[in-house]
Amino acid sequence: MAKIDVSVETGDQPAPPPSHPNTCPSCHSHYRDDELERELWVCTQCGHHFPMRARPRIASLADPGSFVEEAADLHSEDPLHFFDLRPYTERLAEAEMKTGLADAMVIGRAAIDGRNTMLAVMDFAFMGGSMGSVVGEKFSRACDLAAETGTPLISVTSSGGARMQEGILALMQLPKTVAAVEDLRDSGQALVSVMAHPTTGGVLASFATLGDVLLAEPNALMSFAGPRVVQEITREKLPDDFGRAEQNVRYGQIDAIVPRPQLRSTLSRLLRLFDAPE
Amino acid sequence: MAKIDVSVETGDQPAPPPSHPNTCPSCHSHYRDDELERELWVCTQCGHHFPMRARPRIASLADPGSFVEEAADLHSEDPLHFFDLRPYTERLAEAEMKTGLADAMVIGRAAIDGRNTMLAVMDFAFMGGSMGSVVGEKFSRACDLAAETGTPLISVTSSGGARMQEGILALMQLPKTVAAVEDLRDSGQALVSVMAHPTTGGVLASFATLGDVLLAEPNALMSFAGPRVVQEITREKLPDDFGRAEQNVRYGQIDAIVPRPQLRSTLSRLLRLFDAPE
Amino acid sequence: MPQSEHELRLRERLGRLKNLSLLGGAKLSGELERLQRQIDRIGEEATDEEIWRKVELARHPERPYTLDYIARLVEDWFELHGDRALGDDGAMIAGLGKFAGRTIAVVGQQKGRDIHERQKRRFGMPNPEGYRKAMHVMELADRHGFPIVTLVDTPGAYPGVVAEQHGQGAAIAASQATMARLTVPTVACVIGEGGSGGAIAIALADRVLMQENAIYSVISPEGCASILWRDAGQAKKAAAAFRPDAIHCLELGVIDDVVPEPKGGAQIDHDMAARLLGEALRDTLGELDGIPGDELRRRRRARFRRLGVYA
Amino acid sequence: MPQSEHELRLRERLGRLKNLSLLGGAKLSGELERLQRQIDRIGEEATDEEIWRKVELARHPERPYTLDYIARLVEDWFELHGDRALGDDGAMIAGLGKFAGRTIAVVGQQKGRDIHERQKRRFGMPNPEGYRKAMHVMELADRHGFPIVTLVDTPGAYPGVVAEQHGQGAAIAASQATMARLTVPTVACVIGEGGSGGAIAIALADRVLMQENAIYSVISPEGCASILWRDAGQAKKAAAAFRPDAIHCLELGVIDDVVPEPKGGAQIDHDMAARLLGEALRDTLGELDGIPGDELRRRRRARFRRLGVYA
Ligand SMILES: [Zn+2]
Ligand SMILES: [Zn+2]
Repeated sequence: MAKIDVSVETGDQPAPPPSHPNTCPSCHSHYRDDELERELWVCTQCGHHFPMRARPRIASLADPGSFVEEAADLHSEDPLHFFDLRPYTERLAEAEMKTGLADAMVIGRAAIDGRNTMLAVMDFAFMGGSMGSVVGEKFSRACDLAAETGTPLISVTSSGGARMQEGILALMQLPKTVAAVEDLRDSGQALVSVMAHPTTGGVLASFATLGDVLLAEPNALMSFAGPRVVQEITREKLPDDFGRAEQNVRYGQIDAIVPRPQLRSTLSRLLRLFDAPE
Repeated sequence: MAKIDVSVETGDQPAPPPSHPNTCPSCHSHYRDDELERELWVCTQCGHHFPMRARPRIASLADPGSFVEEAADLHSEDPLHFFDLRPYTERLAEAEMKTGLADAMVIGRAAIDGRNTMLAVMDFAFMGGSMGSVVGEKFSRACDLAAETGTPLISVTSSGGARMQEGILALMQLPKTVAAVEDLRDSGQALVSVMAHPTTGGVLASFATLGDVLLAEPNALMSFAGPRVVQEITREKLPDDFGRAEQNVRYGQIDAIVPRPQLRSTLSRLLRLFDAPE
Repeated sequence: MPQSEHELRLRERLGRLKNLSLLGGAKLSGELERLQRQIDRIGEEATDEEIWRKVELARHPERPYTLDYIARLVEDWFELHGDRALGDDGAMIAGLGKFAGRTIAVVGQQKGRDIHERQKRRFGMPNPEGYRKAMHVMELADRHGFPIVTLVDTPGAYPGVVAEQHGQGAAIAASQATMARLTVPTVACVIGEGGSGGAIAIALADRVLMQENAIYSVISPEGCASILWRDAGQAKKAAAAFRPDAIHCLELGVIDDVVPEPKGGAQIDHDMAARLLGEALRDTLGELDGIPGDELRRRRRARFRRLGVYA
Repeated sequence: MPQSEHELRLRERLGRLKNLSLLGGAKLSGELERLQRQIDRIGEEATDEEIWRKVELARHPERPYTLDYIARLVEDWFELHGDRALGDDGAMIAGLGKFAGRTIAVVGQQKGRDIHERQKRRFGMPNPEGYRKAMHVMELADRHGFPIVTLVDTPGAYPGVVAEQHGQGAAIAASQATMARLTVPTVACVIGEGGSGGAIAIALADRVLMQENAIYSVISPEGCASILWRDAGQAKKAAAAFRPDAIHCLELGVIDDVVPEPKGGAQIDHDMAARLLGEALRDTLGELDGIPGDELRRRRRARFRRLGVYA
């Protein structure tokens, strides 16, 4: 009965990395850093969406100068004194060095086309975007800030699931963020959820799927269990688009797939519809 | 695009009648009237459930002497002056003569094992149990009486659907009964729905499926569209148990199939669970 | 035809409002006009030929469909998809948009125009997934206080094996129940075929309108004819018997107002049809403004609980 | 191991209650006893061997399952079935019954005992239909004011292709959200394996209990080991690293109390295990009596929103 159901990533990369991070894994076009940045990390040849880091994501969505970060200083503790191949504290320090972030989510106030909103944006480069106490707390605070300021909350997720190194407390971030969404909902404010590749495990099974509107980036993996686990347990051949955004649209799970270049205008429209304050 | 979706019965019989009404259509056992009555119109050989009229149904469920009928005198009018092969008024008069009922539903207060409840029981023998203004009004009043007296409501349905002869007003009995169920629900009282063969069309698509608990008799047809219509439109081969209670259990549509001999004790238990007053 | 009970109610309301009209502004005089128009209409009983002409117009392949109206009336339209369980039903449209300066939700059946789209839209006959999508979006609108407009245009719910397995009847009941619980203003308009349970599933609204050439009925004329006379060809006779036209529905109190169409039918001028529909929707939503949510709900239920004729 | 924050909170509450104890009756002294017991337990940290023994006991094939407890503790049990959309999931039980003199709803995963039943129950791993059935019954209970007891016993949600297509992740989220909205008293107890998202889906309760030999974890020891050391055989080492035992969960404030089992484990004496569980459930439900629904909901959300360790 060995099985994993909140799939947990411990590495820092989405998967076996391509030969070079700027080579499109789909059509093998190669890009310079500045080219990719200009194109929002979307392959101009085939439309493949490269992973997008939290800060550039925010820069691509928020009106210039409008973003004010909140709770930037929250850091994980090590409640379990967890040690696998290396101590958890060492992994955290390394991730912080590498990403310049204190954990896998950045939250803050912003405006899009002049309308105020809260943003909660995940960064897969920080320990696979795994959700531990800090992600849970930051997301919860983002809900409260949205409720207090009377603005919608937009979340952009990219996560391998719960952060195993925090044990059962990582699992508790599921009900914690769910409770926060419910408080936000009771305040009358909207949650718009944008799921980028991958949004899996505990993040999919908590706040990410509780949005009033559910959007996904093209080809984003959005499965609760990882393809490998499903394959091992069921011995079934998986469909080609197993767990992908396209499958989720077909099965009625999400509202729309939005290519990254259209994301800003789509969110702007949704902020108008949800009457976000100007 | 000819199609029927609230299936409507105009005849008075469930289907082509068997050679003799007391011959089991399933195993061909033959019964005397008093035998069938004693066995609640269930074939003792194979378990086939014969149609059961409203008054014997009530007698089989209610404590002796406890049933007090309400709104017995409500009669249909003929808002459309509807005339097909015969005038609607003539059909109504004939059905009343044949069944001794003013329309296809009987409602009233009753007790089961000493617990008070409201009953709303349909009779297929009255124009195929079709739902017109009187059925809609009686069911609505049953909801209000249950709310006022603080008792659950038990409905037993058997219906071919909306009564075509009342035109659009027959369709309006769907939202009417739905609104009545919602008022009952807001009063905190339970609705227990027992679906006997057949519960189809407009009755299935309104109050019958809105119960807190959904029960069915074995082999009862519970489809929105009739098998013939589905066959004609889709040209698919229908599964053997198309629309039957057993299929509905398998697909998660109802809570349980309850053979008629166990119905009284099952309802008694549910009245205890829903704290019906003694 | 005796003066109907509905007509009596209308006349009474008209009388009451006329006494108030010295106090009221433009809004009140608009309502007076509307009531007078309704009473006038009730006089104009349609002939059998006219009724059949309406059946044909209601099904006219060039008649504007839900998305045609949305394109003309709704700004910032954002379509929502999926029932969050099984699929996304192309026969049912649901989404958010701006109408008359505020956000509303629009829900409606959608027929297809070309062969490919007709299949995708299943000729406007929703599966349970479609009704569940509608419920999901109506609940979303309710949470956010967005009024809801439903556009009814369906021959009926889809009569399929899988639809039955997934609970077609229960989905239609649940969708009505959802509407009976809403605390936001709701307006339904039958814009083509209002076919039976498949239609009423999204028509339990505070106000129900019908376009001039729409039909609303418990059963299709063909279905009725094939049951009564074992001959679907007798559809015209059946339609004459149960009169699915707007005036008749108004007379019975089933609908609250008739929305005019361009002369000759909505198919002749989509833009004008949309403008006329838009005006009716705006006025009707306006009438519901300011009524508290629980009062809206109470009146909505009472409105439907009144319907029926018995003695 | 430093004194945990949760222990500090417990001590503070104990101190407060002791000052009140002159006023309180039997109920208060019961709670004092319970708090003292919790504090005592937090001292008893389990060794790695003891933790692994608990993993084995939690999965013991003779351990009582949800229906075993229902049979012993609930009168007039009436099982409800189906998600009203797609199917009836044998891995999830839901129904109504009488417990301690009142009607409650019970919801819980169910493992199978023989081969046939194991398949039907999918080893206690629910599909989305199972979670949707749970939500449906919890909402029914909420409408009628019935308290809800959930019994958690699952290796996790079923990781199947169809489960994913039907929205497994969203169903788990929605089930938690449903629980976060309830206004009736809710008590969850982990009675075997509390496996990850599949478990928490039905464990967002006012009070969370764990049986002495149950486990509760973010990932199975085997899953953890195969990720960390690429070797599921290292499960014992993994379990020692994240300690899924009840005492540890109590220490972290994840659960509120530990339910004793018969000596040697619940599998040894089902009747006694049920009696001990029944007492704990009765006491815990008793503590929640009389708290208004919206206050219950507020505190329930606050309870979970506190969880986590950060600086
Ligand atoms: Zn490419
Ligand atoms: Zn027989």
